[in-house]
Amino acid sequence: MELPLLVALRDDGSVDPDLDPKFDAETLRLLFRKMVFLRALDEKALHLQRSGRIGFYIGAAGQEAAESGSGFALQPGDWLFPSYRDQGVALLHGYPLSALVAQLFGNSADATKGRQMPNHWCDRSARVVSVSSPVATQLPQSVGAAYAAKLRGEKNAFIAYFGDGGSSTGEFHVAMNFAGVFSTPNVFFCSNNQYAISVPVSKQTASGSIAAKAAAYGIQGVRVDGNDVLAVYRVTRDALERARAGCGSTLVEAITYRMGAHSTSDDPARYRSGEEVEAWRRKDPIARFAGHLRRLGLLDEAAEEAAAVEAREEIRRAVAACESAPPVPPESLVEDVYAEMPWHLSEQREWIRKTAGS
Amino acid sequence: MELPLLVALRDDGSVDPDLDPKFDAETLRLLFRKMVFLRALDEKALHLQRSGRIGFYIGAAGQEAAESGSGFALQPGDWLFPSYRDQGVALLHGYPLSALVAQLFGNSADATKGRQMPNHWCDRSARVVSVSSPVATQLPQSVGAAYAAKLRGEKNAFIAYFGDGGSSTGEFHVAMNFAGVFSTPNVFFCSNNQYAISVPVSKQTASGSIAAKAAAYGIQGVRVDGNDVLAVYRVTRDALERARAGCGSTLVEAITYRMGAHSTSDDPARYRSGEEVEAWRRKDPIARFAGHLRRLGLLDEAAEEAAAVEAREEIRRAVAACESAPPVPPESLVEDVYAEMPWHLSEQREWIRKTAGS
Amino acid sequence: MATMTLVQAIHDALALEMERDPRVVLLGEDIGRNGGVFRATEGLWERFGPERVIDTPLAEAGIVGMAIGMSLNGLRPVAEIQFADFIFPAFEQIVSELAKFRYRSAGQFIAPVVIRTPSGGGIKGGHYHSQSPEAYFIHTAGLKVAMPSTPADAKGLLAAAMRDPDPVIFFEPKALYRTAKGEVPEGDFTVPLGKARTVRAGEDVSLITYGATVHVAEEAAALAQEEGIGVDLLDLRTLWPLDIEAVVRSVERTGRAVVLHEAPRTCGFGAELVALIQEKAFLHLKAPVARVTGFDTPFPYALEKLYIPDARRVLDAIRAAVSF
Amino acid sequence: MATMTLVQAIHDALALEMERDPRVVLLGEDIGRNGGVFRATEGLWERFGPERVIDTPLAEAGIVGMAIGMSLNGLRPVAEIQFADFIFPAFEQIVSELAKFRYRSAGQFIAPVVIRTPSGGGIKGGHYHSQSPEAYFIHTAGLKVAMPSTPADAKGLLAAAMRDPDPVIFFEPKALYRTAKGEVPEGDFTVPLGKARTVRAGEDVSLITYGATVHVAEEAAALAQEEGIGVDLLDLRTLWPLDIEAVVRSVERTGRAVVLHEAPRTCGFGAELVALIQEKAFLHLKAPVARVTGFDTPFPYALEKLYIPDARRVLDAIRAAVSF
Ligand SMILES: Cc1ncc(C[n+]2csc(CCOP(=O)(O)OP(=O)(O)O)c2C)c(N)n1
Ligand SMILES: Cc1ncc(C[n+]2csc(CCOP(=O)(O)OP(=O)(O)O)c2C)c(N)n1
Ligand SMILES: [Mg+2]
Ligand SMILES: [Mg+2]
Repeated sequence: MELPLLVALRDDGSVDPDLDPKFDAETLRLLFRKMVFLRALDEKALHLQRSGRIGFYIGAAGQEAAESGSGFALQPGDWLFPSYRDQGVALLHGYPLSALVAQLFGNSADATKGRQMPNHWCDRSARVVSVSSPVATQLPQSVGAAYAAKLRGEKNAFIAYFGDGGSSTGEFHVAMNFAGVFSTPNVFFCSNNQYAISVPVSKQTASGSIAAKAAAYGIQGVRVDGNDVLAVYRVTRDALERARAGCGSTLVEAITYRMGAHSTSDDPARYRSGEEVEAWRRKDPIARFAGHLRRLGLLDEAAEEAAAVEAREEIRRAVAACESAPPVPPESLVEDVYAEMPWHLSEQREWIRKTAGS
Repeated sequence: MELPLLVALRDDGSVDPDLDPKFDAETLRLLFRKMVFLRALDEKALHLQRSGRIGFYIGAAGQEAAESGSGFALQPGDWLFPSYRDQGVALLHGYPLSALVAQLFGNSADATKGRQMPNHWCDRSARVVSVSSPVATQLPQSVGAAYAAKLRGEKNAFIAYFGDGGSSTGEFHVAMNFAGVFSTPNVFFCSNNQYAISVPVSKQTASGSIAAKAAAYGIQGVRVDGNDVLAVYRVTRDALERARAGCGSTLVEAITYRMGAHSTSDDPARYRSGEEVEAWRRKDPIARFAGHLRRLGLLDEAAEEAAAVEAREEIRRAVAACESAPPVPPESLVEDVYAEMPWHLSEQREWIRKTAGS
Repeated sequence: MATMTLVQAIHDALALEMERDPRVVLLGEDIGRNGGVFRATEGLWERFGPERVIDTPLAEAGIVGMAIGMSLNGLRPVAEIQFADFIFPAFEQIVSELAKFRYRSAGQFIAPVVIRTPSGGGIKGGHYHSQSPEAYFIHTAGLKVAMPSTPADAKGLLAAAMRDPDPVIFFEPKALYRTAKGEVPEGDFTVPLGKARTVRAGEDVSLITYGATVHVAEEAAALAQEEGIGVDLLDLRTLWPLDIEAVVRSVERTGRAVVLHEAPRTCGFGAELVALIQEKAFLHLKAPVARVTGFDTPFPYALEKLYIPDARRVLDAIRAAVSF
Repeated sequence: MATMTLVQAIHDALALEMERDPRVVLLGEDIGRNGGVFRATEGLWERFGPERVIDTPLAEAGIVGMAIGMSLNGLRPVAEIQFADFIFPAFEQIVSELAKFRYRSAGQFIAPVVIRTPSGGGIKGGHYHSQSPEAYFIHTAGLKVAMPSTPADAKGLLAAAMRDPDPVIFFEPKALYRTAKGEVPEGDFTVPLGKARTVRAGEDVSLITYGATVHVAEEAAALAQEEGIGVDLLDLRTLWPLDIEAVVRSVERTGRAVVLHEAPRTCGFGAELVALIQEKAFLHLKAPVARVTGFDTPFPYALEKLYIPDARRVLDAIRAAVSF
């Protein structure tokens, strides 16, 4: 049961006219800068982690085409149910960099009060739903949110992200099945980056393809070259449009590669070879898109370098703006468990006041 | 994604030579008697329930071909992971009628000490695993048991039964996926009887077929006419053989119909029409097989009646033998929670001794 | 006032809230055309349509996960889990997600889902149609847990739960669905979450319980009265957040307490009640707080009657407390 | 004797038992080639092969369901759940199946599965890499629950769990994996399930705990000693079935008790300990049994240090108990 792999940016430098989103020069350059920005963000965050300034980080180097291509296709009213690796999509969907960086520090500048680990952010006003660690729990939730919109006759799409590992969970199955049965406006975007921590996708499923699983649910399935930002944009845009048009859900599988570690706690050298990594590095989605833009005469070395410098500077400013914010106040520990604080948490707040001396 | 529906007993009275198991006359007659026996068992049990002699019952009328055809294909060393409706398979696999009937009464004649509701039996020596109510939990278990056999180089097959409703659970997904990845000797037998209590299969999945879901896991999928005992036997036998031969797992979908209520607590008139039921009654698997045997000259009215009388008599004797056994002793309440009784259960046994005066 | 059974009162609350608030939707297995296996949603599918009374595929994780998503996007979903015994496939969604959305997003995302589910024994349902799993949810910060014992409370508490800004696990004692009958206020009516009800006042011993065992407790209290023992009987109604004041006030007066539930003893809610009582009223206690509970076994089929606490066991505990 | 960290002791037990008993298999996420995210299974995949050290797809329900099936068919599986926070997708298999097989089949089918899982905070893991969910499992009849605090106990208890005829949920305090170092007997070695360990003897107050907080308790006990308060410190090691004798014996002597754990307070295991102590030693109690616990909130990221009980909070409770 093989689905074709959709590719826009062909090896010979041409673009498949059926998949070409036909962006103008400005948009192509903008998209490129977004990808460069993500790479720079990862580098900075990894540096912050290594130097002990933040506790943890999950990078997405190598997956910039999947992140930016799909994120670029979202429209403002759409809802995003991200996984912990999708900061790239969130930023494109209106989650401010300042908020994202503050979340990494988890101090009083963080809109979520330092409640969760880095990479577990959210933004109600941007419709970016709260990231949680348990893999794939967001998938059935995205179906419910989509159902609500459909019930009210709203025309937004609901995109949820997950990984190849996530496709093995029970939550994946129930979400796809509910989306099929209720014909909701969902897009399920699987970043198949070949690994779930150390487990290769060949040990995750014997089906050979995650997109092909869509048929088991009566929804659309699409396999796309996840390192091809134009193709990813195109298939995601189409899937979102089908959703908004009331034509049901799509499962998109973007074939890509996590070039770095699973997280700052991981050592990928334990489970994959240097050659394998090298082979994928040669397919680096940023370099690939840069080559395309260069061929079109839309990019030169100076512009490429400028994009990186600009990105680094913006990130540096964001970090500087929040790094030294004071820590979250101790009492905030017991807030937001319920809408109103019940007696037992008021008691616990009293202990905090006494012992923390606040 | 349509799989063909396999049929052996054709409408024109002929048998598809590719699916014909080529049973001799004795075997055909035996198989028929097994089906008749199941119908008689259901009738008796429903009567016992209506007259208040047992508390509850789950019948399988209409599904006798699926039950008997598949159960007939099992070999002694195979393991059975049944659902609550598969008494027919269990009996064919060596679970004694006397034990089954005693379980309905849940008194001291019951080998499982009256611990569970009717239809929740087991038999270690027959490799019939303990039935539990939660739908589909047995599926991943059957993969683990199969893995154990494979690890030891044993050549048995592991068959697990479930319903169309069960295909929606997370457990279904993880079981199929693990079976695919570990290439275990499993057969997953889905009795698609068109309903999960009141919910029609069209609201259970938008895929149109449960067998087709096999492709999502890289395992074999087969769709068979579940009211055709020969075809069911044939596809199940083949699937079991593939399993025993180390060729991996199969998902069998048997298309059938529950002619009666979901259980004695259910009123099917609330959710399906008389015409629908009538249409399926005309496809009664026992009548269909009887017609075949009559055409072959292997059955006449007298033999048919004799089979029913004999079945009823055997069941009557089994009921009589255990119905008046004494109740289970109160102290047995706290046995078998652990291998050895810990202090807290010994204490609780003391309360029982005091209050129950035993 | 109308006389209703407990299940009719549940139905009444659902119907009224659906009428009042178009954001309310119901979802679960067999709740639509079939009206629910206990008929709690009978007629609502016909009345409010299949978009608002939703028959789902057989997947509790999907039911709760979908309900969470609905609530994030402005609906007020009421999920039915057909039996509390089948809530465990949804445990991940409840414990990791439902309970934590408000906290982890610092109030940006809230998930005011009500999960209705029949619990407890008394219908010869054996292992998987009888359990009382409330302690799992009380232990999970972020959830509210309620269980009515009368038709009026069933209606009022459920309506309150459906208007509450927090997720509520709402246990319905299935043994009472048709056996508990009583006067129920007509029309709009709520019973506030977090307030216990004094079923009868007494001076000698506090008897604290909830759900189906309230009726067992009433029986035991009447028997105790015959022996001259005055029982102060408290029906908690909301298990968590607990009406701690009512509990402490009662025990301070009586100096003795028995806590009663059907769920297994070890790490059951009774343990928490004992711990709180001895923390807050230690110097008033003239006897250890006694627990009368289910056994630490899976719920049995044949020995169901032995498993569920009866008035005699409660009376024994009352006597022991008074004569300690 | 060899000096080992706690994670090395776990590794040692696994390796020795795999060597000793060919029925032992390990399964979980990233436990094979990667050696486990905490390296508890390092080298075992190379040594015993991928058939016995099994990397599974990402599905805890599958891991536990598969382990149950393996155990039904004669293997002795040890399932790793990567973090205790991710055990909930397997809750259905654990609560409805693993815990009930022996009972519901009246001993015909048994499921001696060990589930190893790192629990507790201390690594800045936030909500989902820090929880202590032991109470859920203690409340579930049919399960045994253990949690070591030293390398020697980690090895001995795990080996005992792997030979036990009942399912055991084995919590490994991840904060101790590398910080707890100690002497560990070499070769075959077990610590019996169900026996507590007296960490230090004292006459004034009993301090009862398990897992990572044993070390907090030791610190607090030392501080108390400086103030002349003798602490009788008990490390439960097996949480359930509890070593009730050791608990009661200690409290009968001291007349005062503090129970300590990291898990949330409400309906935590501490509540059960309080309930049991006051049931069995009421007349010996000179003060209410105090609980020092985590807060009734999801586990926080930034305020982790505040959340986890520290020696100062324990000392406060000890002082309060003694001066009550
Ligand atoms: C339910 C659950 N089990 C285990 C984990 C631990 N864990 C975190 S990420 C991960 C791998 C996820 O892989 P994949 O879904 O492919 O996403 P990727 O990290 O590659 O983006 C695992 C096992 C978890 N977070 N949730
Ligand atoms: C996990 C779970 N949820 C709900 C139920 C309640 N229930 C019992 S049988 C049933 C329908 C099962 O339908 P299907 O799988 O098609 O099997 P059938 O009864 O038709 O043989 C339901 C919802 C259950 N037993 N387990
Ligand atoms: Mg991945
Ligand atoms: Mg069915």
